[in-house]
Amino acid sequence: MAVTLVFIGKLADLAGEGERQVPGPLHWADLPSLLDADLAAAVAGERTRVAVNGELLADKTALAAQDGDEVAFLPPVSGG
Amino acid sequence: MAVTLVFIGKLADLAGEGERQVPGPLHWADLPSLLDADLAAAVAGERTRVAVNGELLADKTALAAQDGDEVAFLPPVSGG
Amino acid sequence: MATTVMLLDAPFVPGRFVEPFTADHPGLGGVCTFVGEVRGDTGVEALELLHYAPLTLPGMEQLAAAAAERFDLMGLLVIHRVGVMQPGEPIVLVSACARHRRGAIDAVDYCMDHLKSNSWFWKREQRGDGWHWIEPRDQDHADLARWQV
Amino acid sequence: MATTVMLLDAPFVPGRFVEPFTADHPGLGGVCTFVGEVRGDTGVEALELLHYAPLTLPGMEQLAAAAAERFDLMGLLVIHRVGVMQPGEPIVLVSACARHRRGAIDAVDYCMDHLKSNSWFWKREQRGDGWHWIEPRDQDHADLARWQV
Repeated sequence: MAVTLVFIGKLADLAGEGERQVPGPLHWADLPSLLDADLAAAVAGERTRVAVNGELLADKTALAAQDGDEVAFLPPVSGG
Repeated sequence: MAVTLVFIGKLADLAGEGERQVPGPLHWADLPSLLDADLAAAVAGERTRVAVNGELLADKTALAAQDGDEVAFLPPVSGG
Repeated sequence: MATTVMLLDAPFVPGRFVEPFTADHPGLGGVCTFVGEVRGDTGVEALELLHYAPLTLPGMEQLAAAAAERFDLMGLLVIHRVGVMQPGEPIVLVSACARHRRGAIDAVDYCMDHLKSNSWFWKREQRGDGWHWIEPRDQDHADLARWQV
Repeated sequence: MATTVMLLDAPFVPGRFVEPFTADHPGLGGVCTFVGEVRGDTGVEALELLHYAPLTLPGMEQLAAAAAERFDLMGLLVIHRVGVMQPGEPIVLVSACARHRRGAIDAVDYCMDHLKSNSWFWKREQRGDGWHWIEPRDQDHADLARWQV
């Protein structure tokens, strides 16, 4: 068991992959050490949203994920 | 040759027919002597329009039709 | 930009017109289509729509031309039934192709509002107690007024 | 009143969905349908639409429920493509059945405005020089603001 990080769209381009497993627990402050600088900066950008198990976080810096959780990093939507 | 009178919708019900031939020339003042009282009243009603050869008359009392013309009496439209 | 206007005196299947109309406009962004049917929920057994040839079709063609001028369209199709119809039969079809959806949707809305209250049709419904002539609903006049800016 | 929401990952023919949808609602007054296609007039060779399953379909279902509550509808169908599409392929279909046309047309307009700028899709276009991520047009945000009353 681990935490699954999901990168969507542009963020998947920066990550070089769509998903990645990292060991839990995972907090917002852990991300800079886990992600390349470009990706970490994009994830921290004000238009990037974060969802845990499909629930959007109102304040993404409150991120606190356990093993088995899925954390998605969502760039601005482009619409249908 | 004559003037063709065309009655649409409710006016055809009152006229008992959809078309009628009358001798030309035909003026507005001739209608009461040519049409039954109910039909003449409906034709004179403010919501009834008159067209000569497919052209609406802005003032139907200016009606002046010749032999060969088609005069249509048009009740309020009900829309499509 | 082509407009096509038709009066039909027999039942029609909307898809038979919409599919080739759409296919005729490659590169479109969107197509909006409205199909009105004879409602069957109010005791109506049949509906008859009368037209007056010298006015009805020219009036529809003027409406289509006005919509084509007002909205940014690639194509506009307006079909109206006349004659006696049963509940469930299509009575009107308006379809607009455009590069962007706003023009397509607004053109359909505009054409329907004008067709419903400002076109040369006379309508009567057959109910249990016979035929009744119909006049436009007040709502139709209110809808039409939206465009008078 | 039933709403149907689907994500499809392969090409679809709009009429195959609209005809049975219409037939499922006897007594309707009108059905309004919008079909958006991948535009082919601007050098776009292909378009890819990505979704995130835990958000995208629930978001569309909430939109359909909001439209059903806001407008007087008999049925609402919302279909969206995902995956790689070629110019000319349908990308979105919204169809609404109602007793009166105003509800059907407004529901389609409302759903399209929200789908275009406020739904969980990410889009990129392939052009001669590669793939480019797309963000909503300003016009889409302006369209959406029309409904915030």
